[in-house]
Amino acid sequence: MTSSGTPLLSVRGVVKRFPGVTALGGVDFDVRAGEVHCLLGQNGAGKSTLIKVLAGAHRPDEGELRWQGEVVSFDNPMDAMRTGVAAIYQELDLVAGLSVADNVFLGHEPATAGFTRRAEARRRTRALLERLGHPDIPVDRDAGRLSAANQQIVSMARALSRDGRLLIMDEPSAVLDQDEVHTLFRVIRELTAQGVAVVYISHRMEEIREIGDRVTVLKDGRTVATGLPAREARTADLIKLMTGRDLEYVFPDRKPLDPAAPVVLAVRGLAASGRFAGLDLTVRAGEVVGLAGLVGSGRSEILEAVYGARKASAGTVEVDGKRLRRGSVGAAVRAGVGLCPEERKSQGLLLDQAVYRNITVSTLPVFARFGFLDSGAERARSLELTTALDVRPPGVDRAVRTLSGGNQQKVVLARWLLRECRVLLLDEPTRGVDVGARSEIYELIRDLAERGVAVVVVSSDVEEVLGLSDRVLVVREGRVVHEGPAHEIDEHRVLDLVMEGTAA
Amino acid sequence: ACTGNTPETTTQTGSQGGVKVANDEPGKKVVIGFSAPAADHGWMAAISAAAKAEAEKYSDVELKVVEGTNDVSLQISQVETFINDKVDAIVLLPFDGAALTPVALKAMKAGITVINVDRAFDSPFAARSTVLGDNYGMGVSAGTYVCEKLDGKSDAVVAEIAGIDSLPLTQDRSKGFADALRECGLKVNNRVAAEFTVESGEKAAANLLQAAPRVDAIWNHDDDQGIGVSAAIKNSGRGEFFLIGGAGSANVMREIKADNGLHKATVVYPSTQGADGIRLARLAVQGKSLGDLVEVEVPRQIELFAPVVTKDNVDRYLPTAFES
Amino acid sequence: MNENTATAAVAPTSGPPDGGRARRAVTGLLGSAAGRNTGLVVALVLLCVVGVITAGDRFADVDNLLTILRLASVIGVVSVGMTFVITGGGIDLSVGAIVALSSVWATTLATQAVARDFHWLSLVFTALAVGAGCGVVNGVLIAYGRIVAFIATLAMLAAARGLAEIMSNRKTQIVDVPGFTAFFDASVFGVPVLVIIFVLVAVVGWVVLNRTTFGRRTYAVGGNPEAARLAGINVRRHTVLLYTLLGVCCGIAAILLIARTTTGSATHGGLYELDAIAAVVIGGTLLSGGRGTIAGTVFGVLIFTTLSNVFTLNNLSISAQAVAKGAIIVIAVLLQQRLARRGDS
Amino acid sequence: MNENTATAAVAPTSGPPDGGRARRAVTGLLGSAAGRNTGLVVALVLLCVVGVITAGDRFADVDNLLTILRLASVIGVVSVGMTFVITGGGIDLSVGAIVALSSVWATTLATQAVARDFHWLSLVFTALAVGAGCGVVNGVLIAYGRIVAFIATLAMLAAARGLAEIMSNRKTQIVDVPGFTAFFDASVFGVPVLVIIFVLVAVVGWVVLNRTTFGRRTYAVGGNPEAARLAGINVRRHTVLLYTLLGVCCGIAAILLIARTTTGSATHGGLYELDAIAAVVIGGTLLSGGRGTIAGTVFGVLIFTTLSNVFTLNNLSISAQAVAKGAIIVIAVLLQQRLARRGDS
Ligand SMILES: Nc1ncnc2c1ncn2[C@@H]1O[C@H](COP(=O)(O)OP(=O)(O)OP(=O)(O)O)[C@@H](O)[C@H]1O
Ligand SMILES: Nc1ncnc2c1ncn2[C@@H]1O[C@H](COP(=O)(O)OP(=O)(O)OP(=O)(O)O)[C@@H](O)[C@H]1O
Ligand SMILES: O[C@@H]1[C@H](O)[C@H](O)CO[C@H]1O
Ligand SMILES: [Mg+2]
Ligand SMILES: [Mg+2]
Repeated sequence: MTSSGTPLLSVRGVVKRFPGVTALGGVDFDVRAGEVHCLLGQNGAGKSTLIKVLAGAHRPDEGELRWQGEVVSFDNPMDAMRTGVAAIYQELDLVAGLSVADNVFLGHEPATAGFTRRAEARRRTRALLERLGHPDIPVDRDAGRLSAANQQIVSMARALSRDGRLLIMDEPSAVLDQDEVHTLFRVIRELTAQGVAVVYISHRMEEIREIGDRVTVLKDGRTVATGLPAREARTADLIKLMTGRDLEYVFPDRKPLDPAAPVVLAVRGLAASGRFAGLDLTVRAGEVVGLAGLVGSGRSEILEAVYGARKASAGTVEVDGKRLRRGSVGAAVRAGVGLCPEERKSQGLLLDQAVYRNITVSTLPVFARFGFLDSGAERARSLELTTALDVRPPGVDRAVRTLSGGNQQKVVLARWLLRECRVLLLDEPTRGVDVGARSEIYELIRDLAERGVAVVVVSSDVEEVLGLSDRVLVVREGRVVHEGPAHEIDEHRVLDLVMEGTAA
Repeated sequence: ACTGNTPETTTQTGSQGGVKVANDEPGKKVVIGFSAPAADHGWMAAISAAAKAEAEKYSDVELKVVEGTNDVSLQISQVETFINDKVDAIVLLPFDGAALTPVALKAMKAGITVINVDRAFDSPFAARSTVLGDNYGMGVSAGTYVCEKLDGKSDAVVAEIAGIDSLPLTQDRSKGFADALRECGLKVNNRVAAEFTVESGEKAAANLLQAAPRVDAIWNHDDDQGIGVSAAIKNSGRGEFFLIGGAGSANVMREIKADNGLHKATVVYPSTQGADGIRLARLAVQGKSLGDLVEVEVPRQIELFAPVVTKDNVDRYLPTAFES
Repeated sequence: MNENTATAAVAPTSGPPDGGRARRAVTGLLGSAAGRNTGLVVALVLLCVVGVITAGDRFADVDNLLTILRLASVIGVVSVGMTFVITGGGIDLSVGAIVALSSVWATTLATQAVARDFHWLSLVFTALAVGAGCGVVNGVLIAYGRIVAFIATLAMLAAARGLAEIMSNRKTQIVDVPGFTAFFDASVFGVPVLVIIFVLVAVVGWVVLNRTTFGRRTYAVGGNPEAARLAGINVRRHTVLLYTLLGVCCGIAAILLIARTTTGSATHGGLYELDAIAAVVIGGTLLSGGRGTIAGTVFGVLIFTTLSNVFTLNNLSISAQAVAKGAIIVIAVLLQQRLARRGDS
Repeated sequence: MNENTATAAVAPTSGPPDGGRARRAVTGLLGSAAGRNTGLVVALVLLCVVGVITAGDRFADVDNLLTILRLASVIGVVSVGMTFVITGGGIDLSVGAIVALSSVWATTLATQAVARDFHWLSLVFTALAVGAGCGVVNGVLIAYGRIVAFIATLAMLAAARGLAEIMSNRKTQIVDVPGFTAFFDASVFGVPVLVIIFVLVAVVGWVVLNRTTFGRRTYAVGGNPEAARLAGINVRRHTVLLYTLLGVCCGIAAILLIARTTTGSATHGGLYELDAIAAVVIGGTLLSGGRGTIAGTVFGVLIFTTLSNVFTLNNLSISAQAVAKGAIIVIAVLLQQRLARRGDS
């Protein structure tokens, strides 16, 4: 496994325990200078925990790290950064109230005698953003006001600003669209050409193929394979290593839509000032409609406006022929509309509360008699769903905060599966979800549709939109540029539509 | 430290009196509970300090002092604790006289001698004996003094710096002041309230001096806050008026004596009432009476005199005045 | 960590899904009381031990314990309400002022006349209505006016106390409604009515917070208001309800205080805001919202009241008491932390 | 919203990257003062208009304005420090008690003797050292003892005031150090030294919060402590520094108060915690941390002091003042919100 030369970083027997869980139970792998080393593993396998150990954010309970052969111990993130490790964490870790430039240089501000040199910070930030293909992000804007994708770009700029020798990226592509992923890969190649090592985590197999050199697979907190060639290893083998099962990554069959099915959701002329305008959308019972588009094209805002969470400036939303009061989530919910929001942490989860409470929060009346809750029933129903979605570790009394990112996403999804909606709006439902669980989620969505629910799915994964939907709407800059059955359009055509005009 | 030891009351029970020998002689041991509002200003701090000092003079007195509080509910529970504890007497300076009445009644029913100090209960049965300062009288004394000094000046501007405005005693003082001024055709032109503390006195006075471009006389209810009042006046560079104090601190009396400041007088409001309460409690429990009275029991009520201290009589009061 | 998860921490099995609700409620109550609050229990026990050592029988006496409970009842009722508001992500500085205003309004000559002519309950209703009214105003300013809770309730603090002073003309108003006094002075099996009311409020509070949709939504609203909104909860209305509930608790506290003092006064309830918030926070409720426990709050209240009782029994200098109080607060919290952490793993 | 974004909001061009720092600092200060704080400015102006209408020359008088500023200076200095702590995600209830303890310690007979024999500055240093010491204790309890800030500083409140009472024997300690009094009683070009010190503290505070790494990190520590930690910031040490800074501000406030009242006393600084927090929050600093503005705080302080000045000039009763104060707070905040929102879009 070892090749010539000392590895830049080697990890031996690393163990990390949390109360009640052993997140890492013995991890070994080496990273060489100039390579892109991919980490693969199911949700909860321990990838994020591992990179937090490497970046000094967690102290391991056992095991050792060697940096160019020397044993090192990182007591805090500063130690790791001084040594040359920079990380992009899975959960966006920006300070919402600070500007982009301040965020990029947080902790290592250019300064003279404690006074920040703000012009320099701005200039260098601009340069970094340009390198990442985003000169459009204003360096003085509060980070909290950027879209999730742009925040991810800022996180990357921040990691680059550290001039690390080892760059760790935990699912950086989860919130990016394909175009942006390609820019990211270009930057990664530049870096590796200069001898920087990159540890790259993603659930998207095709990315690993494209950018990776070697692969290490984690399962239940242990290394099950390491140093596999990223391009040659067979997908089926990798999945088997990760899950211990043979899994096919396929979309469920679509039954032909009943042409007589009633229209459940009818949106007419919906507009939100400056974001999107003149949106028409009808979804029949049992139909899955996909919204494709670039990140930032306004899809999330469309869903939010339909749901009443964002005030529309014009247009109407009807559910089962009844018009909803504009800007009222309560009205939408009463009419049977559900929204699974895009940002699980800020919009979706009650992080400190138990899994089952997160799942039932939208469905409480079902479990209540005269306002008194039957928490036994709540737990039981939640457990059914978490089992179906393979949430790990199992059990519904754990605080959601302690789950891995992908498992948190499943919890949000479970909430809306539990609530038997007439209309379900899903914004990036599989973000951060591993391959195994992904097909289970697809099945569940299909099941719902078959039971007569009208589903709208937004996803930046074009393959997913096409594979899952009956009908597709392509959105560009707040306008629908194409609408038609999903089987009549392919990925390239969608990308062309999406990109048109943006090149200018 | 006894500003309030006016001859009428305390000399007779005091250690100089001829009968004191009999009264001061150690008798049956007396356990006294003492509770007062929070010592959030100098006068109130002096009250507890004087009570404690007084108790220490007697070998037959055991004093229990509890945390001063402005929370009536807490003060009630302190008294309840004294009752549970079966103390012999309770000296109570209530934060709010009416609110502490029920529990004082309960104590009396339990056979405990309750001595009410400074702020009166609203039931005559709630205390064996009551020691009161004359708050209305203070206002009258101060107002009368102002009238005398401003004799005939009908356009005179009079200002008042009151204490904690939500206390009945402050209202009594203000009423007495206004009533006395009315007698000579004057009125309170500007009035502010402070909180009996130095800091609040400075703040209130600073604003007051801006509100009234010309003043002839100011009555300040409390000499502790008066230190702040004086600081504010000094800062404003003003001095066209004279100042009357309240409560009677040694500081202010020294200034009156030296006659080098704006203070020309102060109205005594004894900070020794607590100490008097301790003595009365002891006597009542031991079944003794006030020495110079023929009466064989401790009286029901003692209202202390509120004399005006001026340059002419300051020597009489200075030795017993309290230090801020 | 809220009380259910606490139960889970104590008994890691996720429990039979069909277990009886009542049984779980009881285990929940005890489990959380003993488990998550070990530190508080230990601190309280230590305080009692100190009480017994320094004051012996005088401390352990039933009458003394009832005195502690009676003292705890007024601020306790307010603290239970405050637990809801803080768990729901808010804060209320106006509780003391609301208690004052309710007490004054309920004891004006007019109200008392009605109470005598009609029924003494009209006095009670007046206090509750005034409390609820103030709570509604707070809630509306915060939820619909979008004024930060701290500022909105600070404004209410000033306004309600000022109004109470104006109404009462800064005089203490004495209650003379025989039925009222008789009812609240009574005891049931030796337990004063005041204490019974406090216990009732605490138990109802616990049930509502932990066993009802309202309670569950309170956690959600406090933990992540945006997520709660997107989950279909009417966050604004819920916020108004929370402050109203606290207002009603202030009304109840006003009644208890009127009963205890036979008076209504604009000076009642001074600094209750600090005392209540302190009890809630020391009990383990997060000031930032999303986590709250009624049991912890009750322990917090008991710790503070027992502390002052022990001090009262022991004749310490007033200033020394303050210094000791500071030290004891720190020790209690450190204890709670260490023990709770150990209980976790 | 911090002051930088405020600048951006006012002048949407992102500015020449090489612009002079001083110039930008000035534009930043003014821009934020006028832009983000429009509502506060309007509220203050309205108050002044009311002052002029109701009290005429007596209000507009230079002496009166200086009186307002002098009254603002003590609480203003504390509020500037409080802005840092709150922006950094904390809270401090002990500021008033620390002011009291510093004032007492700096005016004991012993300290005054040293001050007279040696140099009056030793009195100043004593106050600063005591303030800093209390701040360090607060910070350590919070950052390393992991005690919630509310509770830790509540404990400090009790302890420091108790200690001040013990030291002073609850007597008011009069200052008799001629050099000290002379220095602080002076004026420079008609502006009292007290006011100059307040202005200095505010300006330094603004620069530190907005133009130094310490300030940037304060926002980060308050806005997202975990992100700050991951960025390599020593969050605990930073927290200790924040409370120490506030402690020093309390020391400065104690000196100003000693100068103003010529005394040190355990009763000084009563309820400063509420006043300071109110000024900070009304100024637009988020109680939950991460956003803070010194300019807003200064406006907050000025609004409150002007309010009480206008009331006094008009001879209003305290109760009426309280009711009006409540209403005015609400109006000021609503105004600020509406105007800030309009400025945004
Ligand atoms: N702070 C924590 N406390 C308790 N358990 C934790 C904590 N952080 C992580 N875990 C647990 O450790 C395990 C590994 O989690 P980790 O986040 O490393 O997974 P992951 O491989 O990154 O998954 P994903 O692909 O979903 O991001 C999970 O079981 C998770 O629940
Ligand atoms: N609160 C906000 N303030 C300012 N700009 C915003 C805000 N929210 C969204 N935007 C901007 O609006 C645009 C549309 O964002 P939106 O999240 O709807 O896009 P999207 O198509 O859903 O993309 P994604 O896949 O990232 O969710 C983006 O350019 C984003 O930067
Ligand atoms: O509290 C008050 C004031 O201190 C006053 O100065 C004297 O009377 C007391 O009751
Ligand atoms: Mg992860
Ligand atoms: Mg989106």
